[in-house]
Amino acid sequence: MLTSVPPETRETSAPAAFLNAKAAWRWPEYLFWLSAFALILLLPNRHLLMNEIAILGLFALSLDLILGYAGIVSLGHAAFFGVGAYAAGLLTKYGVTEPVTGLLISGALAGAAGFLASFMILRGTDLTRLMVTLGVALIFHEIANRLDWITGGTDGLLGVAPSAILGRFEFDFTGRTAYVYSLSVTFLLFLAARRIVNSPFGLSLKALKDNRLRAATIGIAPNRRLIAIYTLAAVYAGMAGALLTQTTQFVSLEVLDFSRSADALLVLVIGGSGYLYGGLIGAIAFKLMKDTLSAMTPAYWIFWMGFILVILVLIGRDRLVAGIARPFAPLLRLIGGRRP
Amino acid sequence: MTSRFAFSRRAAIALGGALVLAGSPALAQETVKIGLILPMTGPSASTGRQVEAAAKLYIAEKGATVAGKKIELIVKDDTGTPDVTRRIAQELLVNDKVSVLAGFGLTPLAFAAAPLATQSKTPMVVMAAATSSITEQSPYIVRTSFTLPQVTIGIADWASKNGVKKAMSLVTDYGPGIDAEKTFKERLTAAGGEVIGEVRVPLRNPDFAPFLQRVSDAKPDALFVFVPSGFGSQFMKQFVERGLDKSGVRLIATGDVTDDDQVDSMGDVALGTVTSHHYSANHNSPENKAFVAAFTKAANMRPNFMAMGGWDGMNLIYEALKKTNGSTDGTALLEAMKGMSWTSPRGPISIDPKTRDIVQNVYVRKVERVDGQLYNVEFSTFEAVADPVKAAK
Amino acid sequence: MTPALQTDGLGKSFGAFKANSEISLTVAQGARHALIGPNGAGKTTFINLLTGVLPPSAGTIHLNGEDISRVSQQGRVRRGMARTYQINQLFPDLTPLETVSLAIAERQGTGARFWSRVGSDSAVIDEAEALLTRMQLGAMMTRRTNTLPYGKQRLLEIALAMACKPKLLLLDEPAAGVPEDERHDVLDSVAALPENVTVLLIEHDMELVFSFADRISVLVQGMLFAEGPVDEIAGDPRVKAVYLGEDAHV
Amino acid sequence: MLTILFDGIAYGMLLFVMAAGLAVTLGLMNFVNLAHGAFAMAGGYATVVLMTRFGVPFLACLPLAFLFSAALGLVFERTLYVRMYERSHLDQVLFSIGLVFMAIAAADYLMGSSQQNIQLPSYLQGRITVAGVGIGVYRLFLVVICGLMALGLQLILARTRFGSQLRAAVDDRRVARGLGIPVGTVFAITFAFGSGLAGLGGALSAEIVGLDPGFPLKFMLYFLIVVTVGGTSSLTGPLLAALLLGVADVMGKYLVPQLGAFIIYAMMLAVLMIRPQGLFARGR
Repeated sequence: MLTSVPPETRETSAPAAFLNAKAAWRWPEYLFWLSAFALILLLPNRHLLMNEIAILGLFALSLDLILGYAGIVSLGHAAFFGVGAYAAGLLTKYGVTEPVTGLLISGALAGAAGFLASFMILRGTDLTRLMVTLGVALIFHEIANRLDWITGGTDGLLGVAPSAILGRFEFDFTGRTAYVYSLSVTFLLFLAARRIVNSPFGLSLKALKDNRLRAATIGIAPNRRLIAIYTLAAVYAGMAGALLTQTTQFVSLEVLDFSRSADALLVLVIGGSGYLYGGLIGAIAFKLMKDTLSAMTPAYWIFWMGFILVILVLIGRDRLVAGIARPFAPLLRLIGGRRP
Repeated sequence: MTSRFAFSRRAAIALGGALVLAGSPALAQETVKIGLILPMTGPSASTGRQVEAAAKLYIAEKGATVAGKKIELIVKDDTGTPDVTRRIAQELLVNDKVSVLAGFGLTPLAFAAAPLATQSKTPMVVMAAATSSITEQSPYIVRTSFTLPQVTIGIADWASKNGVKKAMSLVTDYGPGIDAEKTFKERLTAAGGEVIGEVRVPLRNPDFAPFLQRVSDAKPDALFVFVPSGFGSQFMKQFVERGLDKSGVRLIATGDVTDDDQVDSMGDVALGTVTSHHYSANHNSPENKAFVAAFTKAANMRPNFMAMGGWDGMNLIYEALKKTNGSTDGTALLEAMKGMSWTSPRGPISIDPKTRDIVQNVYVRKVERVDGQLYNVEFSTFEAVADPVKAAK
Repeated sequence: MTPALQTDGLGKSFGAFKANSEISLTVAQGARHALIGPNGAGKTTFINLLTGVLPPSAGTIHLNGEDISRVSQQGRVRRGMARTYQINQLFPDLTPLETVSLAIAERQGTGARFWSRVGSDSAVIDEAEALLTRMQLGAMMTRRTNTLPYGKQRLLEIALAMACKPKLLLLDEPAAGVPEDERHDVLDSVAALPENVTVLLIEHDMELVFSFADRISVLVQGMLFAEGPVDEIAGDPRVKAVYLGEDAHV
Repeated sequence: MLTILFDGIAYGMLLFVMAAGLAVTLGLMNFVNLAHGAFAMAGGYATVVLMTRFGVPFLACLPLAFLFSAALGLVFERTLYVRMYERSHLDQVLFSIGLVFMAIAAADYLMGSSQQNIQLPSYLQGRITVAGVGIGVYRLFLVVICGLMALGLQLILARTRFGSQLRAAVDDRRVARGLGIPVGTVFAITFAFGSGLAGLGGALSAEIVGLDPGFPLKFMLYFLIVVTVGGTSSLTGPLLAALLLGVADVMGKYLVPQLGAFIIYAMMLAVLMIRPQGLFARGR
């Protein structure tokens, strides 16, 4: 593959080759996804946890799209996760039991919510945005609580029984189908995200994040781009929520909880933002850490989570990772182009 | 209820195999694992602490061996999040091969796990959550806590017998609150009383002032209150601060408001409050005296009704194992649990074989000072009360 | 011939403070026009008015005969106005190649494409490469901007503005802060700007102004103080007085 | 109706007392300190321990709670926060959330997970009637304390040399240092003061809202709403915002109880939409 260059690409100019190389797949990426799929066979008793990881990873990836690529901070990303989760639950309950159909509709509905909400995050400072996103999530939470005749309120939504995926694959007890399903969806959405961030549109987002003033003076209309990416991120978050509903066959108010938004942020701190893998790697580290810590000390694990977070932020993730993973440094460099 | 899963064949075999293996009497001294899933962190952490302490105390007191089997308790924190509860329950079933699922601090947590109990034919002992319909979500659910309607009728009946004609209700705006509001109204209206106003307070609410002002405007004979146990004290203080106690509005509530965990630190404002509930740490029986003493010593706190649910839940599991001679077959255990009755520290209780819900005495109590500490002192008893919602069906 | 830029009675007040007032300035097509003035004369405000960062309190702005007083920043860029900044306003995490491609793609209307790779649009890439080479950035176009020497970053400022193919280019102190050994590069590049581009140079540095401009306007206390060909302004004693009184180093 | 108005004012004052410390650390120092609630909780627990174990009277506990939280704040400022001033708001959010988690677990470990209550002295309990309007004594006490506090703070900030040094240091640390302002010391003192106020707020509000290890998260939202709605450049802003929110919330809940929790969130969003810098912010 590296030796035989097809004739038409030989004429590619050096700069184009540089840009293409930046967007090209590297071997650790293949490795990452191959191992993720290999785990279907390798770790049959942890499918449920891995399903949760895939969903959290997708959710964090969605936050990465706005935080890592467009620089929009959010403390309320769970709003769209929740919309997707409830949409999927209600669809399943009232007739649309096929999961993929439900997933697509839920994503679209969450996207619509994101589109409307995006107009509120265009102005103001980071602090304003933190509060506005938080406020939107709180209102959604309260709405879901109030509409208890349809959402089940605090008791949760019962009777969510999805049928077989595409009419062929039934959800099973060990969580295998669930994991394969969530991983596949996450993978496909990851591919799309990867394509988008490497496009001119993606590049213009990075420019907006770096220097919004200058981006405006070279003719980029910031608001439209931000609305577009925010809507897309909401679609992703909604699909993550829909996956959770379909694989756990239950929806409760916790899908809209503040801690759900905070978790996604923590995941990105752990995994790093702005290179797409941060959400996925962070989700793995976060869930494993939480699982291990809470098995060790069910009541006080949250202390150690806090401790790790403080250390991570204080020392800086890059320096910490560099210290621990110096032997793996070349590998990490290969996966991530640029990390903040 | 029909099964929500199409069991993959391999999983069914694996699980079935595990059950056969666990159930075979040839292997002496194997362990019986009990998966105890509780909110140990987050807003409902205190529920988890009470149940866990009681369950551990039970094992310490009665020994870790029953019917020749060693009991192993696996405690997991679900942070009060239903999807986590479900995942943990599923993992406990698949990986740890637990014979009984137990715990479940809140209604949605029990709801999320219910299909798994049906699917794996594993008994699920609900030790805390109190919404009436929980036991209907799976034929394998057994409850040792209480239902909110069950304890609400106590206070409603007491009120109508004690001259309350016009009452108002004030509840937290979520599932259990609405249950309580409904039951109270039905019961009081049936006895000839009237509910002249219903106020619902948001779950996140630091100040009761505007709601209490409405009560003050309406001047009912009595105010019936349900708030989750952490909010009882604030409510009580603001009730008194507003002078409602002096203006002739009688405060009545379910026992959640004067939770044993809290009541002593509420101070004098709580004195005289009449509530109805199924357990008070002050319950006068030798069983309870021993239980309270041991619990206080072991956990360094006063046991409340949550602890009681944990204690009786463990007792139910132990007794069922004795009855099956140590067999952990889920259906056999479930059958053994149905109809079982015993004398608990809270008084005589039994498991209704039809509904698998608990039947117990509901006591009407008044907050009084006993040996310098505030307690709910029982003064009237409704005997062997079943969950009224399911009884009506 | 329609002037490239014309302002009529342009003014901006912040409360009682008049940062700009009654500025009527005409810049002819293809001109090399310089705007000078002591610190605090209102040059920055004037640029912000021209580029649409601030809405004017009074007056109008015409670009090639079209009234753009109410047009958005991006709209003015599309109509052929570009600017550089006195203090670098670049994208530190992007390479010069990406930076310039971004502006070119935006101009060509392909900037919002989200399903093709940045490197796949050869029209954009080739133009970017040519421009960067012309601006003496060819060797460094794939380095991250914040690792470039300062002089090269100044050049990128100009290249980025040129990538918008402006008819009118506003240069805001292009040589500010550039070390002596890199200064030549910048001055040469400014001198080599295409003739069909009208340039309005806002500058402090008299050497650069006199070598580059053919016409000079002097701004003092928010108002046009003098205007004329270079030698006329250079010999104007009033201008000297203003400058010597305010800023001795010129 | 007047009673409800007073209740609204008192609730507003309660919000302000909880948020005053944050108005200092976030508002004046521009540090997104989500751990504010943790310092408030520390003050609350200090009061509970002093009162129940050592029998210290309530009023004497208040300054002690202030000092305890201030000391805690000083230690944390010198060791940890000082490294975070120049970081992005997001980093500050994550750092302080980490602290909140640790504080929750630590409080749980030290004090137990159940709720603690404070017994007020009898002269602060009950209710008095002024011109036909029933007023809770403790609420009146809160209103008075808060009013004095806000006034005092504003005077310190606007009139003293320390105040101007602080403003200069927040605007531009480098320039301030160049002017010979001991930036480190100014920040340390201010942060300790803000933490102290948080502690005082915790002690004062514990009576009404209760105190348990979840406190820092449960009420985080309210602190943040008050400060962001009020604008972060002064202390009168948060005070007015707290009053406005308090009155609107209480009135709203009284008149249209169905709206319940929506009122305060909707107000926050509306204000931030129209004035992203906050309602009472002067343009910076």
